[in-house]
Amino acid sequence: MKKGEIAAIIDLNEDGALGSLTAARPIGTLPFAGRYRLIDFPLSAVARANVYSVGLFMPRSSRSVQDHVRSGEAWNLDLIQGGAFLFPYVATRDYANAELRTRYYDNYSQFLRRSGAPYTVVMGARNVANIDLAAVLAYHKLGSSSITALYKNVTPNRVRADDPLLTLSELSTASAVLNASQQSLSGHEEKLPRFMEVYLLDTVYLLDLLDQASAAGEFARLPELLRDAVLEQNANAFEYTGYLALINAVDRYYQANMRMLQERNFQSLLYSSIPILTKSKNEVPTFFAHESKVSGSLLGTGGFIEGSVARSVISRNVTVHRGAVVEDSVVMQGSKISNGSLVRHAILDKGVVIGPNLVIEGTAEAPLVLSKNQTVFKPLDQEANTHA
Amino acid sequence: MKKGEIAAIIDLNEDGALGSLTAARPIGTLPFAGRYRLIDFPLSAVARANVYSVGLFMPRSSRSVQDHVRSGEAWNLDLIQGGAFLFPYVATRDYANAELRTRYYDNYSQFLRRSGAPYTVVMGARNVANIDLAAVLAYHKLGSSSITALYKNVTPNRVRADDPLLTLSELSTASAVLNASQQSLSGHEEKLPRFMEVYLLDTVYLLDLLDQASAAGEFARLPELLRDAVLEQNANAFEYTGYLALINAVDRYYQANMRMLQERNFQSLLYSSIPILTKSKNEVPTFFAHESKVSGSLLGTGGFIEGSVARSVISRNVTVHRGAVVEDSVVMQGSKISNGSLVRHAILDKGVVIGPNLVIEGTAEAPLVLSKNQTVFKPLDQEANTHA
Amino acid sequence: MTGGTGGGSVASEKRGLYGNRNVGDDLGGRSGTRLGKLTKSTAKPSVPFGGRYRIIDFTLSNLSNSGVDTVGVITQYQPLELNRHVQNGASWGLNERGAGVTILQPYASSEGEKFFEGTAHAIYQNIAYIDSYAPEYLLILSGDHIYKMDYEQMLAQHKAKKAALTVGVMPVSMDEATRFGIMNTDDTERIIEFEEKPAKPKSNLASMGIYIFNWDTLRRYLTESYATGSGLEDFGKDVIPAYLAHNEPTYAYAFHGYWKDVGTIHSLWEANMEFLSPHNSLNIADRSWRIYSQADANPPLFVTTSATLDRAMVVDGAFIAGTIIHSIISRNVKVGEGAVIKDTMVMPDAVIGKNVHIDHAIIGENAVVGDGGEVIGTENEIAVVGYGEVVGRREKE
Amino acid sequence: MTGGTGGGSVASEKRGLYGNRNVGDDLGGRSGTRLGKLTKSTAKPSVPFGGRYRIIDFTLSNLSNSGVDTVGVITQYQPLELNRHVQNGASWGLNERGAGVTILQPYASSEGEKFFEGTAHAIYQNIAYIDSYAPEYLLILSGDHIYKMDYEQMLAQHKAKKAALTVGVMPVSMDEATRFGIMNTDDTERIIEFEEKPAKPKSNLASMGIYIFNWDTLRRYLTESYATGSGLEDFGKDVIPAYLAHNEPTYAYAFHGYWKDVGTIHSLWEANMEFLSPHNSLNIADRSWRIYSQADANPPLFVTTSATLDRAMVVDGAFIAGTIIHSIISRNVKVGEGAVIKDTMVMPDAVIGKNVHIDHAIIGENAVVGDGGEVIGTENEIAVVGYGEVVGRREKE
Repeated sequence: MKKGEIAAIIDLNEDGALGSLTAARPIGTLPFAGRYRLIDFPLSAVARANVYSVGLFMPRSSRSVQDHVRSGEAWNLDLIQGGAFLFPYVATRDYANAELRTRYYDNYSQFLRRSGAPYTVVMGARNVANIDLAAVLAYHKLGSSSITALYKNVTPNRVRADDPLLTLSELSTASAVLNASQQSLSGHEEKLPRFMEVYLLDTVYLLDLLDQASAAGEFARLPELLRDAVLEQNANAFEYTGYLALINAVDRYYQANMRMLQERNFQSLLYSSIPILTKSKNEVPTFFAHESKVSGSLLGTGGFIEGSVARSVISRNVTVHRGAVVEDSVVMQGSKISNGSLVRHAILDKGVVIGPNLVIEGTAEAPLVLSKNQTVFKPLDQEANTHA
Repeated sequence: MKKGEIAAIIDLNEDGALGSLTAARPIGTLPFAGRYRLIDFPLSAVARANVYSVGLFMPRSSRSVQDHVRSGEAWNLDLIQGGAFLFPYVATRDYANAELRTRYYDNYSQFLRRSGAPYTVVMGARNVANIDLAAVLAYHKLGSSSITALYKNVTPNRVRADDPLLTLSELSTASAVLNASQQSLSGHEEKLPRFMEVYLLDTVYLLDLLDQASAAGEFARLPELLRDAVLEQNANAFEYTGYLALINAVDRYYQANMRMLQERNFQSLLYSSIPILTKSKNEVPTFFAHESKVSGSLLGTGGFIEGSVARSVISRNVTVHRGAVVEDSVVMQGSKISNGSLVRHAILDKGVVIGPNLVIEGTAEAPLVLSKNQTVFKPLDQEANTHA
Repeated sequence: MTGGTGGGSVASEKRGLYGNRNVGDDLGGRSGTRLGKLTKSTAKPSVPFGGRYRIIDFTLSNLSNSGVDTVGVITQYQPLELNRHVQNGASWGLNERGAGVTILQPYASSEGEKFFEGTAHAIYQNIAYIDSYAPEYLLILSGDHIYKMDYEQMLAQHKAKKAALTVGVMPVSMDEATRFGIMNTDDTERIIEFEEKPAKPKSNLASMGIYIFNWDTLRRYLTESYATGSGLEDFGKDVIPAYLAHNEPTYAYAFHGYWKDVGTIHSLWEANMEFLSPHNSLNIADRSWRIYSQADANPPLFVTTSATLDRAMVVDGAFIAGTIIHSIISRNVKVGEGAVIKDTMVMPDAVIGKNVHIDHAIIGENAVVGDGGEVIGTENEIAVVGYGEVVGRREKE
Repeated sequence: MTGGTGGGSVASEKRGLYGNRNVGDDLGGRSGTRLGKLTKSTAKPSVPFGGRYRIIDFTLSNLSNSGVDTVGVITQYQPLELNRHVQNGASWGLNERGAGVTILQPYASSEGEKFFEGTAHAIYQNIAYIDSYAPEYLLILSGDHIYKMDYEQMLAQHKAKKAALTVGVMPVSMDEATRFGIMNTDDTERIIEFEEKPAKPKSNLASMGIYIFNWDTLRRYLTESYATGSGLEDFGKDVIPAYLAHNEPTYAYAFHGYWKDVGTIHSLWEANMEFLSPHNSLNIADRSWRIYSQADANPPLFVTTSATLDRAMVVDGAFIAGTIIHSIISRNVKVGEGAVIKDTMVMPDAVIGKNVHIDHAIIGENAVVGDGGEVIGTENEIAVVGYGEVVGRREKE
């Protein structure tokens, strides 16, 4: 595989119902596993495959993406051969305007032409995985279709009504992408091919699709175009077998973090042949005081732990004061839990401050979410938060 | 002057009636002097003053800005101490929405707070100058106002009705910014203090202004806020004495380029104590063939000159074929002029191709403008272009 | 500044400062023997410190925070790891165009081949490099001290005193003074006498090996001395005495704060233990004077259900299944179940097996302590496992 | 690849390639005398070429375009300018994390101090550097040739032939063959004999000084030879003969295209004049194989009304008031009114005064030819003005 053989489009305009967690940030910059943002996973796959040019199609709230990606240096996207190209958000209402519609497709086309790459991968950030694009490309080259779609076989209990599935044929090709609710499932399937919302395409084919779409009278976003292409073309179907988590709901986000506490998953996602690269911060080491208790947890740097932490994912710069207990929770950077408080089955967004001697408790199925910079100094009106 | 003592806001949402030249790019990325983009001038001033954090407030067409600025490396904006922060365009209609209005001010405030800089410079790109911000800061510190405004004394014939002027008091302070047409001028002034649309402020004062604006019921953009602040506060008025060109009309853009052909102006703007930094391109040297004639001109690299060039500004990668004549013109990158053609008093945007044996001619007052990638193989309908 | 000859690139006075690392006993090809095995294959400034740093990070961060933007790092002993760590200085914000960090190693010229024979000789050999920036002042530093210092304040005093040389000094106890180079000053901070490790010190101002020189003067002293065959090789031994003998205005600048020479195994261990204190006097967590290090992206720290952490400093990439008591664990260190690590500094990428017992030790980078292994030192005799060294039983593959 | 021991960072086979510059006569501290004054204060690879480049740009661009991402640049002669030019390799896209360009200079170790005594000895001294990337193949290059070559194709042949060593060769005329190291091959391109500058060449395949080695094998040859006191110092003189003597599979890879050794004043001048041809066979303007150089931002070229340009190559930053005929003018060169420059290469930052006459010359960087000065050479005796040299009357300040 040559360097620069693939160009990448990372579309950050993804849907998901994560309440306050995605109020001011796109899914792509959600913190994950105490150390990462979701966008690190596609960017790392891309870095590993020597992709020179990455087009980032920005969501409405793009500041957090820009802050995180910056020059793209962490993923080798600051080389003269290419770079990270950020394309501004275009609001849906603008597509009524034919000129803006044309510009939407033109942004993709120009980026692809300039990249000079014969293949293009299109990915999002809400499917957390560790994808070896070199293997996908090799598979794509063997396949007969100009488009390859990635899926993972999952047990039916891990599929929800609006999860996309591939409709697979005998010949390892996919004839459609349909949500689970649109499929006629027998209910006796042992596994279902959950679509990972990742495509690898011949660039010339993708350019054709964009040209056709630009000429068409009505607007369709890139993901819709690609779904239609699978239907028309039959896609090569590539089975991914590594760790996968789809982050499109609060409970799934919570569970995906909790699954990282199992050493097997941790190793599979973070110590595979594809190193997960992220922007580094200059933080001091985390200090564990005398009489602190920490067990079965992940922790970032810069923390100060005097209390107890169990089965939790703790980002950088978190303070757990003496006598405080954090269990089965996700705590994002800069949060502070004061002495004597209990946090259990909760997600604390960045900069949350919990005063002393409080109980912050959700359930494993419906974790309590505290929003960014929320300060809690008296018992919560829990109703308000569980539905946040 | 300490490093990082100033933060910079470069507002690229500037007005100007440059027709097709600014149809797909903001004024900030207009090519200038065969080598630069207008935004290079504020960015170079900022680099020279060891500014760590630069907020670029993006125009609607932001791709050319992103392509040019990239990581900001050329201007030392890729240091860990700061960086170039790109803030997306917000359409005017959005300001009807109170939340988006708040976000507008909040973008500025957050950027300023994070920079940690005690002073802030606010600049645009349409005033081409070579500003020593260290001198401005020293002056600002001596002044009694929290805001300093920059002006240059120009002869009245160089002032147009909508050019902004400072209203100066005896004490070298400015009590207002008003367009020339709003001022009661006697007509006998020898010089007029043309405002350069550059402010230096105490950052805490600017944060106050933003907070007040955010609380106010109606929307005002930053430039309006600052004009009002001059009115209320009296600004320190700093006189700039170097080269200045205001680029807000086609003829002014043309003349500003032509003035660069005078060695004195060229030296003053480009060989002062502030080196003008720009993104470098790996181009081959320009080749001048046998029997080529070049006189009184500026040329970029990568060119191939077989014909005649006189009194013109030629960007990189321009081809002038045998027998072709280019006079008194501005030719942007990648343009080609075929054999036997004459180009005079014209502005050729990027990638213009002129076929053989044609005459492309405007006047010094109304140069003919050919728009980007325009291909001309038969005599032009000149009417259409002069009003472009 | 050099009267404008620096030209357009000299923005502020600080741009005229140069940090040059002079590794006393690394120069001349000696192997920094006082750190023993730890500096067999690497230079002392690249020895890991505090879980997340290398020793030189403190000096480089001080330079960056002080606004110095042009830094030459002089080295000749096993520079590979140091070069890789420093790279282009971007980790410390020292990557400005036309400035930045340059590694200065021995080289050959038309006059022949020469290794550096001492700290001052190394400067003499790099005159062309320094001249290319036309500085007015040259700041000379060591790269093996742990401290936070604003060199800009020292420069301000240097200018105010119109000094030719300013020497950074630390007040120490009179007992300790016998181990240092001691500066005897008059009422105006002017140095009137310099004594190397005096038996009976007259003052308690110990040289920190930090100098600010007027470059013109130093350049003249160096070129004249080498032209006449009496080359000034070392700053402490040769240059300061020459300045004093010629009555050059030489002043002391007193520094107050945490400062530690980590030139021996014991002092390195001790400095790490001091660093471990949550309220260490270095104030490492102070965000107004950050200590930067090379950026790297490791997974978060994984603490298993069998782990115990008691007064421990641990960083990302580590995997802890054992018990850590009053110790520092660096990045990517694995500690197996049942292992007990006490009063110890474990350097990056070390692997500590199951049921290992470590006490009062320094474990080198990439070292392996096999299952059930023991590494036991005492406060007076710190145990050391060298870089990549394998002790105890090997883990099963 | 080394069977996976390279670990997670080895993405493609190309990552296992290393470019190492071996500057034949720069090593051992000799001053590249064949380029005379031009290499008094700088290494040959950093000599300017073609108005916009330095010689090493061609090799570094070839490496980047061939997909090599880990490059060690071996140097010991006047490396300052070369280091500054190469920096972190970003100008050539060679700044990948975990890879990139490393300058390898002489250093001291616990075994003592050693300058490089030849090309192969330099590799021997840097085994630790190379091992740290665990490559399967090592590409060895010179940094003083002007050419465009895809090393990936050479590697493909190396692998297909299962070679231990592949040598890049250029077919030359039989006349010229007497000046080169000549490879005599069998029908399968296998090298059966190597003759250095044979009086009666048996073949016309001249060595280009480009080698691909299997690292394991080369490493063994080097360590064993130095262990037994018979160190292999030079690739041409020692290593190739040893490989042939031990019957290691050694093949020639024939390169077709423009290739020029610019090791003498005359060949440097000639290569520049060839480059000047608008349709030079190097095809410099081909965008599919770009030659990159260090980025710098100069003002555009200024051509006054008194200038004449006739078969001239000129770059940005130049200021031309005189007449340029069949010459190359580099960045920031000033040419005064009435000056005539013919068949000449002017290096960056030179100042040519008014009414100067220059013919068949190379003008060094920062040189000054004062008003009315003359620098006249002939095709057989190119005139040279050295770096920073001042000839003719000085301009008035």
